[in-house]
Amino acid sequence: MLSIPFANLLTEPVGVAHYVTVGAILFICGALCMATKRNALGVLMGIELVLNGANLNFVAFGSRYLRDDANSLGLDGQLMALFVIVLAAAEAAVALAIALNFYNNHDSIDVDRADQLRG
Amino acid sequence: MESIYWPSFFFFLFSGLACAFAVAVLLSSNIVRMAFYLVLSLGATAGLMFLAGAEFVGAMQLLIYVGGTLVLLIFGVMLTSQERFVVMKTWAGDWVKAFLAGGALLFILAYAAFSIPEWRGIERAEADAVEAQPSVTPIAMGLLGARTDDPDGSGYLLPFEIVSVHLLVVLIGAAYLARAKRSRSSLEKL
Amino acid sequence: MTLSDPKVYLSLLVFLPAVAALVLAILPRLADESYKWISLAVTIFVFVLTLGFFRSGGAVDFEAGVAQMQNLFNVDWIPSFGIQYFMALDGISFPLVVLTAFLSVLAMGASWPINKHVKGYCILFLLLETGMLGVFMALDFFLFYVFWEVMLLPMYFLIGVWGGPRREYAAIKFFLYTLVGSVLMLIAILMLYFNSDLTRLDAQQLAEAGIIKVAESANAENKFTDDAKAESALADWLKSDSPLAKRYAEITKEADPTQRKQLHTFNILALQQMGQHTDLFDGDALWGKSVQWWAFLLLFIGFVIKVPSVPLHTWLPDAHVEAPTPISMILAGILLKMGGYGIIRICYPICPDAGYDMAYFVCFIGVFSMVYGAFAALAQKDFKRLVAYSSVSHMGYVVLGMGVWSAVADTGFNPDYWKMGANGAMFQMIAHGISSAGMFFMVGVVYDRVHHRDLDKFGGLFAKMPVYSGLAVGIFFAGLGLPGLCGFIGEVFVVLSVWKYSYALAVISAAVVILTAGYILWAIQRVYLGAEYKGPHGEALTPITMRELSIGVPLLVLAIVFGVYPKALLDYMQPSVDMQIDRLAAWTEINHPGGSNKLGNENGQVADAWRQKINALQSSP
Amino acid sequence: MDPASTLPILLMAAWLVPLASFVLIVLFGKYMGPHGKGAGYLSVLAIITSAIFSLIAMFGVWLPNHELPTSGHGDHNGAVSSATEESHAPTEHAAEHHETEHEYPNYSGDWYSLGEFGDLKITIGYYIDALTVAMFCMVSVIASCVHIYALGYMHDELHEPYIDHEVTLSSGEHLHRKGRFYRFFQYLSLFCFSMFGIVIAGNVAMVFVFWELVGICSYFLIGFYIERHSASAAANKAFLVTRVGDFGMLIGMMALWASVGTFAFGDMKNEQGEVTEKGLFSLLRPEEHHHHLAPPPGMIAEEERMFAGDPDGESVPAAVEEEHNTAGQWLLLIAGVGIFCGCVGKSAQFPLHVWLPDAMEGPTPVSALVHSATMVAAGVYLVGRFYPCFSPEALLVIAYVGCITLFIAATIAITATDIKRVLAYSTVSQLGYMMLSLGLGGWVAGMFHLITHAFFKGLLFLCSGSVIHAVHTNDMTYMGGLRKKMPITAYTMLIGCLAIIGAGFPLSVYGLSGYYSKDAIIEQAWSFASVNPQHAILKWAPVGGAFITAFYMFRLWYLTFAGKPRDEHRYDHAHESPRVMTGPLLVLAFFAIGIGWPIFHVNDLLEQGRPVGTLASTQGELLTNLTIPSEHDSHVPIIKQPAGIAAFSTALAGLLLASIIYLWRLLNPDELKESFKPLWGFLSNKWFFDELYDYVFVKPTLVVSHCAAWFDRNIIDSILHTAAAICRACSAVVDALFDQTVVDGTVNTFASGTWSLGLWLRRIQTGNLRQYVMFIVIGTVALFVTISIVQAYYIPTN
Repeated sequence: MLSIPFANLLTEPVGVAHYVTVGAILFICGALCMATKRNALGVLMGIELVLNGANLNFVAFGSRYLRDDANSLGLDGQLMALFVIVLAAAEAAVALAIALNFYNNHDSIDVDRADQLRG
Repeated sequence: MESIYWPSFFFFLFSGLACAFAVAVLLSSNIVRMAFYLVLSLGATAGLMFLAGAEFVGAMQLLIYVGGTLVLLIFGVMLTSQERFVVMKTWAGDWVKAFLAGGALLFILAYAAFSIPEWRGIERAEADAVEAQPSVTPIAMGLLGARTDDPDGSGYLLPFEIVSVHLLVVLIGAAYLARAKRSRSSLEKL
Repeated sequence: MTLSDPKVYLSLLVFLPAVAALVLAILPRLADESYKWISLAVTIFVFVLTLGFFRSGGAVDFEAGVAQMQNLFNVDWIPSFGIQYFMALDGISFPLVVLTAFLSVLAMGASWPINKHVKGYCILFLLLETGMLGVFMALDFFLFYVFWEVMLLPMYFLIGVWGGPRREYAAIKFFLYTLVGSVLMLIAILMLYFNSDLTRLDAQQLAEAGIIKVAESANAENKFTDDAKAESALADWLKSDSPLAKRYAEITKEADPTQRKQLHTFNILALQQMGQHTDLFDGDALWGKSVQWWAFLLLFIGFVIKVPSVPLHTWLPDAHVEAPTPISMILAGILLKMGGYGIIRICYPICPDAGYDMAYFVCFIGVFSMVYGAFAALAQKDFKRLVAYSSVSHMGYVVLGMGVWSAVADTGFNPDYWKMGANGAMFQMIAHGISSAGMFFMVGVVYDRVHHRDLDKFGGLFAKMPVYSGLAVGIFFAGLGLPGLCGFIGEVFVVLSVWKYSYALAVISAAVVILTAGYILWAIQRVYLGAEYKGPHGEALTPITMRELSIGVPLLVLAIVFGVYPKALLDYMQPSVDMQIDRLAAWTEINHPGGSNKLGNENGQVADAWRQKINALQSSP
Repeated sequence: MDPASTLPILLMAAWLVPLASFVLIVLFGKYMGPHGKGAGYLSVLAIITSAIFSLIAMFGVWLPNHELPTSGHGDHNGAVSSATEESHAPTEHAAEHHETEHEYPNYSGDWYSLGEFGDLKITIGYYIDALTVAMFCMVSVIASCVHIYALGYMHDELHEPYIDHEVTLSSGEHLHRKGRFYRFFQYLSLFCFSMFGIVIAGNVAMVFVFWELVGICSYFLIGFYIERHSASAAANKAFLVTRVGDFGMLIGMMALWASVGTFAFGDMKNEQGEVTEKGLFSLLRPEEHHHHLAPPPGMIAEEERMFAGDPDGESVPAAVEEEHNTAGQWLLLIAGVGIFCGCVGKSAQFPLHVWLPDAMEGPTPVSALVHSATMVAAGVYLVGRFYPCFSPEALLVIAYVGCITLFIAATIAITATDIKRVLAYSTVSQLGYMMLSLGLGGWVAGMFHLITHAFFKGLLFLCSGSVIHAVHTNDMTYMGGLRKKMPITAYTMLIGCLAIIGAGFPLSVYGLSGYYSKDAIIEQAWSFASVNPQHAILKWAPVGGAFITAFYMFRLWYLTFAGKPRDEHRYDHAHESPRVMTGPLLVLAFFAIGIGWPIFHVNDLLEQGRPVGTLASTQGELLTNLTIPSEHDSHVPIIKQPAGIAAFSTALAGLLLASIIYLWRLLNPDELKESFKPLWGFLSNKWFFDELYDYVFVKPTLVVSHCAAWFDRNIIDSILHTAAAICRACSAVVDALFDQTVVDGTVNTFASGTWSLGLWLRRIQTGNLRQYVMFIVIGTVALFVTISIVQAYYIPTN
């Protein structure tokens, strides 16, 4: 019974693929966030989401519960995730500082007004 | 009919929350709400991490992201708002393009993820047999350069140090960049 | 990594000017004077370093009376091509190195009147010094070539930027000539490289080439133990982890000699051994001539351009006339010597067979340059041009002296006369380095004052600048070859040695003494003697300054010292030159026992008669 | 005192003291007293020290240790008797009377070596024999006199400023300059050093070294008045002409060097007195060969080697008959003639005599010391020193050169009116006598004449200097009657004139110094002619020369001192020279009278110095009918008496002729000049040698040199420029045909493509952050798609 593809979703352990899919969703939300928000802080939040999605993948690939092959990243995945978190924090600090500066200079945080790099 | 495998249940719960709030972040146009949804999304992700057996990472996720980074963000929101919670509309065309591209990417990623059999998960019995191992100590040792879990693996002392220094530099740099407004007048002088 | 390590000492010596140039380049802007002072200090320091070789007993010293390479070291540089960072000093290169350092100091001192782009000038000057020192010390052909080119470019700019009115023309002419020479040289280098094979040398020869190190033997007489020692040193070397040794071992593992690969090398000493002891370079190359014939010809042309010899000399007068005074000093004093150095260090020992065939050609080139240069000098109206042509003439002695291959069957393989010629040539190089640098400086002193060099518009300088004129006359007489001054020794040694080789050339070369005296005395008469100065800016003829004096006097003093006591130089130089000539004479005896030299008869009867008679003479009371 | 150890030291001291003086004056001359006056005293002190050392060497060391030949050769009569006893006939073969060889003491050694190459060695050493010591004494004594004399003569140079009346500046004024007193003495000291160096030299190379050094001193001294163009030109001429001779000398040296391998004169001995290295003399005249000239094997081999490449050469050894072994003789001849060429240059022999008269541009003391007494005699000295190595043929060349020279120079002296030039030509002529004598085998006669001539010619020059000092002109036509004004000068000069013409009582032992030496030369010439009748000209030339010598010397004296003054103004201002100048005149006059007297034993001393093996008469090997007679053969009465009478009578005739024309005025010299006008013109133009050389050598040399320079500029450089132009043309063609179309086209298309692409891409670069993010996303998708396509279709799955 329940030959529908997702029938055993709740009875069987989930795999890496599930996590990866969630990570992908988070990533794409973040990316789209960056692509659509005009507020610099929104863009920043998009970045956080993207990083978060990636982080989730790291954790998933390192987890012993999710896949049975010997290629598990093991602890390395978690360590990577940790580094990403730290770097994300650092990035957030810098980005905020940039945003503040931008705001100081333009009296706005609309990224569309930041177009000095136009070719 | 087998009983519900609770970890899967929680996975779906947290993943649903995380995705939902992420989409909310995307769709919301109010910067303060966005920040709020982001907090929730990140918190849910932390739950996913707990589920994957990465307690320490999950905890850090909560501490640093939810506790630290977001506070930072909210500070940013408060410091830069020229009117009260201003709304900046995005062009409709941008939305369309964004969703097209994003959907395509999502499709590809999900397809790729499920196209590999090994990634679809392990047997329940196997999963039950996995002993829970505390990960804090191995992580700490790994960061200090001595791997306890994997004798052949390499430690992360150097990246750790680099990251520490990097953090320091970034903070100093951020502080410098975010100084008071006089930079503008001095720029004009130049 | 102390200074007592030759590796460090020699590298410091060579690269110190380059490093200083780099430092000057990145230093913030200073006053022009400071650049000059810094450069002067660097050149002086380099000179002091070369003087350090004279203290005997130190770890890095240069012992007089030793023929072999001293302070030898080699470090792998580009092991896949067998290129090494290989330097050493012997009696041939050591005097030239000291001369280079010495003249650099003086030339830097003579650079004071230069006020245009001083920073660039000093940087290029220092780079030039590195190139020159490197050429004389390098024993790896590739390294040699690199230094050769390193020296070329600064010279181009020094002439082309700081020169006279036709500087661009002169610089490009200099550059093209020299470039042609170095391209020919490069071809020859590659020919030799691809025909070389280290595995063909035995242990003793490898030791000679500086590749393996044999412990000093207590009694040098015992050939057997020496051989054994060399063998064991070879074995030790093969066990070491140097890439060269590994490849050597790998290649020699192949038992079948026809299947064996060749182990190419750029090592000049090893190439010398191959040239003299193997047939590696005897293969046909082109038009029935052997590899070494072509290599010799190409190298010789390359070097002879630098010497320069007629007819490849016309860059020299232009370059000299246009170059600023200190650069003329360097050019005449050192750069020309590289040609002679190349001939004696590279051409003859590596390609003895070709050298034997072409000895007459070489000598003829030398004599022709002597005569032609002297005649041309006689016709010049420009003071500096005259001195430049005198250089052509004087350097002819060098080529001639090196080429007098008189150790042939007809003379009983007696190498003494050739030794005399070669030593005379080497001496002449140093002597000419001193005298011609002095002459150019003397021209520069007066040019700085009156801004013209027209010989017909001088006169009476003796009255206005007595000390200067005295110095100048002294130095010009050194160039003339007056006994008691350095020019004489080299010239007379060379000329006296020529008769044994060819009496026709000897007579012509002796005749040059008349012409030399002619143009120098005539120039002195027109410039220094006479009642009054006939040109413009007569009021600017002020007496010589202390700076100029301190440049001119050391040159004259050296000219006198070497002229009166040539052994001061020969003691350092002669053993190495003699060893080289002895080897070539031994080579001739083995390879041309019958004597095919066109000067003698074919069957060597004369030589036998010669020997018998000499022996009889010596045995009689 | 052991001569072997003391002589070198003494002579070296004598040699080096002037060098020290030179160095001191060069460095500090300017500061020595007012206008460098102290330099003169220093120089004088130095040369007197040298003289003292030399005299100590002679009288304190040499003479006590070396018994002079007791057979009494020094005494003319004694010489005759002993010679007659030992050599029965002049034509006797030489090999039989080597028992007449006497002791030949000499000391040689090396101080240091300039270079050693295997067995070859070039050293600075010494070779001391009787000749060396005698020359040292002669040079140092004359030099002392001249130095002292110069203190007075060069006094003008102490003035500030010195006015040179012979130089007119472009402004029309005479040149005013600083005095150069010290400079003069500096050069004199250097000259003395160099001259001693030649004399003491132990080998040919060292001779050559100092040969050049005296040349350069001569150059400086001739050109002392550097402001005068004539002086600097004369200096150049002197140096260059002597260099031509040196060229020959170098060839000779090379020939010797390549064949014998040594330059040393004497044998080098070690502590035990054993010969370690043989010198030239013992190699060329081996002891086992009775000191007869025999080319060493090295020379024979070298000659064979030389001619081996030249089968048509006239000297193929096999072509000559057996009893005359010519092996090595040609090379020996080349070496000998080569060395002699150097002597020709230095001693102003024909054809290189042209420089010496011009050299009189120098101050008169220089003419006295350098250009008459010492330096020009160095050529003769070298011939004497090198004597054992000259083959008979080379000697014949020497004799002929000397003979031609003595005649030409004497004839030119007849017409000269410059007092110093007359003396200069007389010097050339006398040097010709010496060469002739040496060439004919008269070694002692030649060297004897060298010494006596040095004294009386030095005296003559100093006297002429004294005259010039008084009347401020060289031209004898402005002089006359000066003997009343300056008697010391006049009578010392008369002594000099008498000495040079060889005045003495014929067939006796009483006469002035020239009498002994000149008669000896003429006797030798007659002796030579008696065995070689085909060379009779060599017999008459010296006799004719004696006639001319007497004529022009007394012409000079009469024109200067006798008769009436021809220029009253100059005559009125003339005065006797100060004592510092007349003193040396008197000293030299004493020597000019007496140096030849037997009591001074100069002749004996020279006899002692005669190189071993050269006394015996020698047969030519290449010229088989040539015999160089033994010098002792000339002392036989059958030769001595007619020769003496001939010499005396010709000299007397010359004197008489001069007296007739210039003293008694029986014949008007101007009428004579008019009637012999072509001859007179020929002689007064010095046989047109200068013009000839100018056309034959100087001009062609300059033409060749201009050709060379022209060749450089116009041929070699043209070739270069043409090559460069061709290269440029080719490259232009290539440029037009290929580069600009194909290469440039490609490049330009590429460039413009890149440009337009950039322009297009530029539009994408909006600077809009959000757009960039979109690009990232789209790029990622594209990447994935591409990879999967590639994977699916192009990478084979296993």
